Amino acid sequence: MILETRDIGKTFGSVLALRDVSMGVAAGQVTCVLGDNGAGKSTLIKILAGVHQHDTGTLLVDGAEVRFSSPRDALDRGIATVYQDLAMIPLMSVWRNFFLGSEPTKGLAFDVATARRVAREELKAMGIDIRDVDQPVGTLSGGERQSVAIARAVHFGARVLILDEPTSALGVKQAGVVLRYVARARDRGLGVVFITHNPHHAYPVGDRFLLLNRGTSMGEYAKADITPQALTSLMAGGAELEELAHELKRQ
Amino acid sequence: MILETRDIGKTFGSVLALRDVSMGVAAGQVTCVLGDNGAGKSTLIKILAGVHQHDTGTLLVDGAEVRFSSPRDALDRGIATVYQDLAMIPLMSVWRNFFLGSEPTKGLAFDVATARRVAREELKAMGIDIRDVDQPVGTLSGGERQSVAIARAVHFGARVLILDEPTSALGVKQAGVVLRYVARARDRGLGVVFITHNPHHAYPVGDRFLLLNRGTSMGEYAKADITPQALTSLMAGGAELEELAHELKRQ
Amino acid sequence: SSGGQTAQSAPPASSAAPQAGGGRFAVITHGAPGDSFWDVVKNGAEAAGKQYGVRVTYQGDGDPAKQSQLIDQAVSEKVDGIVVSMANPDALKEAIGKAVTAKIPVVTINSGADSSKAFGALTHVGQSEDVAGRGAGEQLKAAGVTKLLCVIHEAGNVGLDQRCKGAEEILGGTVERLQVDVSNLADVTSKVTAKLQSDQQVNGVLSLNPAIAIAARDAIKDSGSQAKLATFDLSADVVDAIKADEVLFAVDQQQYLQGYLPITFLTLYKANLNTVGGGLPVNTGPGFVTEDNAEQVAKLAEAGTR
Amino acid sequence: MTVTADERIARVGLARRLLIRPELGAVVGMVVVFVFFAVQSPVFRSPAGIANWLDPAATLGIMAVAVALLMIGGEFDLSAGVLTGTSGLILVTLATRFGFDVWLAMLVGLVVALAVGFANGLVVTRTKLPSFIVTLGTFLMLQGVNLGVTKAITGTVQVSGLRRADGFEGANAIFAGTIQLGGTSFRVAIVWWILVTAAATWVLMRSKAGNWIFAVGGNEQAARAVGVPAARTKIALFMTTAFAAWLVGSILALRYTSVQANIGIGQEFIYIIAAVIGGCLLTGGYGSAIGAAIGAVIFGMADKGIVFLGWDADWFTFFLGGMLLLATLANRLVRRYAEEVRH
Amino acid sequence: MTVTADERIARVGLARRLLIRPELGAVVGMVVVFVFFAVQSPVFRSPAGIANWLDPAATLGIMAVAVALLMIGGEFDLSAGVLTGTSGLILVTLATRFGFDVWLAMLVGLVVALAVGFANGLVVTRTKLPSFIVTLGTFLMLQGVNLGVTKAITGTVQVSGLRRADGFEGANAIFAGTIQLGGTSFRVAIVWWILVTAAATWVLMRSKAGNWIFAVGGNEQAARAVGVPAARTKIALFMTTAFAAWLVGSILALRYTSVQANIGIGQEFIYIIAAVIGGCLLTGGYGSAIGAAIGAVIFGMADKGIVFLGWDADWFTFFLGGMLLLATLANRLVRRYAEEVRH
Ligand SMILES: Nc1ncnc2c1ncn2[C@@H]1O[C@H](COP(=O)(O)OP(=O)(O)OP(=O)(O)O)[C@@H](O)[C@H]1O
Ligand SMILES: Nc1ncnc2c1ncn2[C@@H]1O[C@H](COP(=O)(O)OP(=O)(O)OP(=O)(O)O)[C@@H](O)[C@H]1O
Ligand SMILES: [Mg+2]
Ligand SMILES: [Mg+2]
Repeated sequence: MILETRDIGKTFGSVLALRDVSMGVAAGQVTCVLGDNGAGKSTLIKILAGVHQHDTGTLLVDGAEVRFSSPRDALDRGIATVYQDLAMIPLMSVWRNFFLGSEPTKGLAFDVATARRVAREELKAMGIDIRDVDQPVGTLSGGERQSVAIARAVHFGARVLILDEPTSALGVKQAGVVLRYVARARDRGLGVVFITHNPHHAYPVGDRFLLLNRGTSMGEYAKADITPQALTSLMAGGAELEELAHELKRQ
Repeated sequence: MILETRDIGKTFGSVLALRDVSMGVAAGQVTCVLGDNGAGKSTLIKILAGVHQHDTGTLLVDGAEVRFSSPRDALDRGIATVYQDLAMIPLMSVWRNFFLGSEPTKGLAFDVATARRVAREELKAMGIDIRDVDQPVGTLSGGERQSVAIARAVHFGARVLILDEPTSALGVKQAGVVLRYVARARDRGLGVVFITHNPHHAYPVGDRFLLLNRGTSMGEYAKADITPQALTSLMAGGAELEELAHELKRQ
Repeated sequence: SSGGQTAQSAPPASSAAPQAGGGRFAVITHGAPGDSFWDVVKNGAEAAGKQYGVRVTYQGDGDPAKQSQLIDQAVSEKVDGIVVSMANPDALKEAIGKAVTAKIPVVTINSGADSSKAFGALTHVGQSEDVAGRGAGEQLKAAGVTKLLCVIHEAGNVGLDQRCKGAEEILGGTVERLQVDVSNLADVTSKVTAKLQSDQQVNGVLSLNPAIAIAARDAIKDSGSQAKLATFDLSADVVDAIKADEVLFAVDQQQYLQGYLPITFLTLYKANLNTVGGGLPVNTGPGFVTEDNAEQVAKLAEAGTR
Repeated sequence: MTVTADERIARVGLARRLLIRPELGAVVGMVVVFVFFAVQSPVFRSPAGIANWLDPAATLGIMAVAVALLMIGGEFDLSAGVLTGTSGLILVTLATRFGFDVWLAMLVGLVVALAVGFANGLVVTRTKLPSFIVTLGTFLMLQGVNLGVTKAITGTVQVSGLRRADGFEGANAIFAGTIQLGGTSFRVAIVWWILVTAAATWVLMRSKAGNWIFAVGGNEQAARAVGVPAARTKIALFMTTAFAAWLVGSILALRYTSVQANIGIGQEFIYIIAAVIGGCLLTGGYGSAIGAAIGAVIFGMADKGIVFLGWDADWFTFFLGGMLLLATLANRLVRRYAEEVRH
Repeated sequence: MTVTADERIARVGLARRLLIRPELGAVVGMVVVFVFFAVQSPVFRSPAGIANWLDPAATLGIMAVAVALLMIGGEFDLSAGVLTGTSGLILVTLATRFGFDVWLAMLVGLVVALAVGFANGLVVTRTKLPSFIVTLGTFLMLQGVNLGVTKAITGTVQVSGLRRADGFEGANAIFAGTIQLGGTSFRVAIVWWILVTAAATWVLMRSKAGNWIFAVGGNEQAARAVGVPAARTKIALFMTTAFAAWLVGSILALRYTSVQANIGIGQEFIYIIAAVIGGCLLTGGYGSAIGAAIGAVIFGMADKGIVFLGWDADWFTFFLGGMLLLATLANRLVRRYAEEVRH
């Protein structure tokens, strides 16, 4: 296990967001975190990424207990994250955002030409063609913004890649591209933590599945131990959608 | 048609976000808008909702040409919208956000007790149980935030309900609830404009389907004229996902 | 004080005097705009300008850097004469030097009498603040004040500091300073009250501005103190208060003259190369407005010439 | 899962819950400052002393509360300080030079002040320029008008003699009088301050308008999108500040019966400071009226307390600065304890 | 779809593209103000006149540029103005009362200034208090120190006599001298100003640190999340402002050879104003160094131009306010034209 939590918990003021959650991610494996809205998925990965500090339990990197004091700490240990809600600086241009915190340099200077070029290329490679990498991120569409964040995390490929609902705002095509990236990262030996609501996205790429409900763990399953059907039904609903389709037909 | 656009277009500085798009929504019908990231879906509905003003083409309400000067204008004509990106005020509590702009009053005063109670009830009815309606919206999870916005729009049910990717951040259960709300609104005679990336969500509830690509319309289809398969494949990818599942299996 | 006769009843336009030929003169002081003392100087200068048919511009800034920039500006405009108050002679040395080099006559006013000649000014009008402060100190001492509160309404203002210091020289080490904000009078009252409440020894208050004097008068009333109040400069309210025996006296520098006379001198110099003072400063005060002459001065203060 | 209790809410004491309110941190700051001075100076804690430092806190507080509303609504008003001067000048000039009745003169002052507030709001909402710049312009322009007009009419930089005007007695009693309370006379301005704070709190917490104020300050675009009349809300806020400026200007003019042309300059920042000490965010969308009122008290206490202690006048601002830092720090620590995260 | 051209980008002229840059609106404002005064006053447009108004623009500009960086980084520094005084006072006091060489005295001043900047930054990043409040505390404390220490050492509120100190000539020539250009002597401060602006622009646009500055001002949490050392960036920004304050303080002290204890008070807002006129957002994350430099020019031109026109000093601030409003409005209109929507 590169990254592991044991009985980890987190409280915000009077809100218990997470209780006694244990999980892990190994090199070359994808751990999917699934759960309803407000289940604590984002909170969990923010602890893994050093944004929040856990209140109880232990966090281990390579088997040794750690406590991240800042996201920089986590980054320095090779943990890169794409956040659901704090990914980008709206007023900054796409290329500046892309390289934020890991700027390429040429002598003392920020190598602006390279940064522009690489940002454009990486985005194109992901199937996102941003018209103008000088555009402020705030003027991008919701999905474009998400894509830029993912392209960045993939580009700076670390040991562990954490993705918080990367596919939710994406079209079918772009979602497929992201899933392919996840698979490729896994094949290169990275550990991936992948959060999603969509069991159809989770099952094909996942190796282990952590199910969260109202802040507590409903168990961690290896792919061998769970069928797609079981996973979908655990995700509360599953076949419901089929049924819904009938129900929604005009009476 | 309650709401109709004819060859509508919008430019942001040098960016042509939308060109010559025609669509309509009739009472008791659901018009789905589908398209890739950055296709212009949000831009289109922001024009319908009075947030942006169109540069070219015409906008008609009940067959008469209009030009909304503000969202209030649109609201006053019975057009309620749930936005993808500017739905909520993060520092304000859930119940204050819920009633923002349509506060219940008791004499001169804002009827706080009613507001709190109704907000809690409406959210519960939607299957979202927020612990504490006094919590600032900024501390809610992404999906919870989305749910509050939808519950609000539904509660203040208007003649036209516009939903911008309401289901993308939601779990399967909550997504089902939203689809049921859409169907119920339709059955009550509202016109609904429903934006989504998910053809599986769109097909069961939609009556007409507008496909956007890179700012232009790829056509508007009635449900009778298009099969789910055709729709999915038009959405660029469709069966791709199946194929992807194979591809992503470990080599 | 030197009585009620003022320049307002101006000398008759003299046909005998040589033609001034519509010169332009710049008055540049260290007083903030709206300061009641410097406003009277401005009125004096402008009255003289009208009198002699010359153009007078008045500017004031308490920051010596800004003041010297204003002098620089006047020099590049090639005015016919500059009137400058020197609260901080060192800082103005260079700018005044430039004016003198450019052959622009300079008259210094108010403070800076010691450096005036050395800098090459024609003459100096007025007297330094510490002389005025000493004058106030003497009067207060005579009135039996043993412990004085000197209210400074602009921290770090040299002129105000010098006034307090002058009083201190006469009264010895029993002068306490209090800093207040002149743009918030409610605050001034309560601060002076606080001081009087907490230090019963204080039996005299010296304010350096007429508005502060009124605020201090209220404070003395509020705190039930027996302290005697004196002030620098006049306003209609202060004159009323002097008449009502609430204010002991007001120090009157007759600053109207510090505006009026330099313009007169410069006009004469321009037309006739006259110089005044023979190397010695022309003193304008200090005079004192007390109960005895308050009545006469009242109207003049209201008109902005005292 | 039960409906009544949610297992995910940790039980927290009432005390801790209360502390989350923006103003309660400020209360702690206030107590700290009060205790600090009270233990050292008996006069400071005596009724007469309290009446003394409450007086400037009251006029500052009236302004701070109005400015706090405006700041919660996401805007600044730098012209508020000078506007107190403008209102006072209009009152005294009309009453003494043009023979107006004091009440009528006050009414004219009110109309002018509201017009200035309206203009500020209109320019800000129309041009979308930052209010910091727009009201800075108004600030400078009013400053010039105050001086220029006063000079033009009176020939001096102040107008006085209000005492002799018609209607002075009545207006003075209502706006600038004193009330006896246990043998100590308190300024009536304190009552006005309490009224203004109560009204502002009610508006913020219990009215539609309050909801709109938080919303336009928190995210104007989102607020507009749900139909909040953002422009009207902001204009109303600027007019509220102008109203407060008129009230304070009139109180001071009636008390001192004369007004100087440069009054109020520099005060605009003190108002903002009091609001910030009281817990308002500079970025808008968060704060409270009571907090701002308490901020004014903290400022007033520190300001006067130093005089009561008799510390060296030269070092006055040094102590004042230290005091303010300590008060806000205490405030902050309390809130940190109460809730771990709040951006 | 072709790779080279995107059909969704409307063709726009180079001119219009240029106008999107934050500083180019300010340029238009500057031109408007210049033309306004130049047509009315021949002295204003003469070389001597230009040298006149460029001089205050230069010292203001150095500060405005540093303050702009800080504001882009999302913070304010209200202590910057007084710190110029502190630096100057240290220089003159050490050189005249303690026999230090001017250069050594300047070095001590620099160390102290940087220490103050560091302290500001540390307190802001550690306590998470708004910098407005923290630096307000520093502002007040420094003000007290300036006055208290000066009084204690010299007995008055000013120190002077730097002219006689060792090393004065050299330092004066470098920091406070003049350069002849076509028969007119320009202040060397103008050169410093250009250097500072160029350096700041390079840092902002072409260095890692620049990227971090925009990021911490735009969204500190997001910046921290991708590993930007937010605290260090902010501390460095506060130290930059302190450095600029030291530079300006030394320039002024060397030029005027004496310093008053109250110097620099109130200037802090002028710096912010210049930065805002130049296009900086008060909320952080957006702005430019060149814009701030231009903002300083606009302010300097309006400030001195009114004097050149000989308008009544009583109405000075009225015209100044009107001028500033017009300049920012022109700026705004230009940007509106250039791009319809931004954020
Ligand atoms: N800073 C905070 N302060 C208070 N409560 C918080 C904070 N952050 C999160 N919470 C609460 O913790 C719970 C878990 O939130 P989290 O964002 O982890 O959910 P999630 O599983 O990511 O949901 P979603 O799928 O909707 O994104 C939520 O109910 C939320 O209200
Ligand atoms: N204010 C703006 N300024 C400049 N460009 C903008 C602005 N708003 C949107 N755009 C551009 O217009 C295009 C369409 O954006 P829009 O938000 O409508 O896409 P969308 O179809 O909603 O995408 P998504 O599915 O990702 O939400 C995008 O490429 C975006 O970059
Ligand atoms: Mg989440
Ligand atoms: Mg969208």
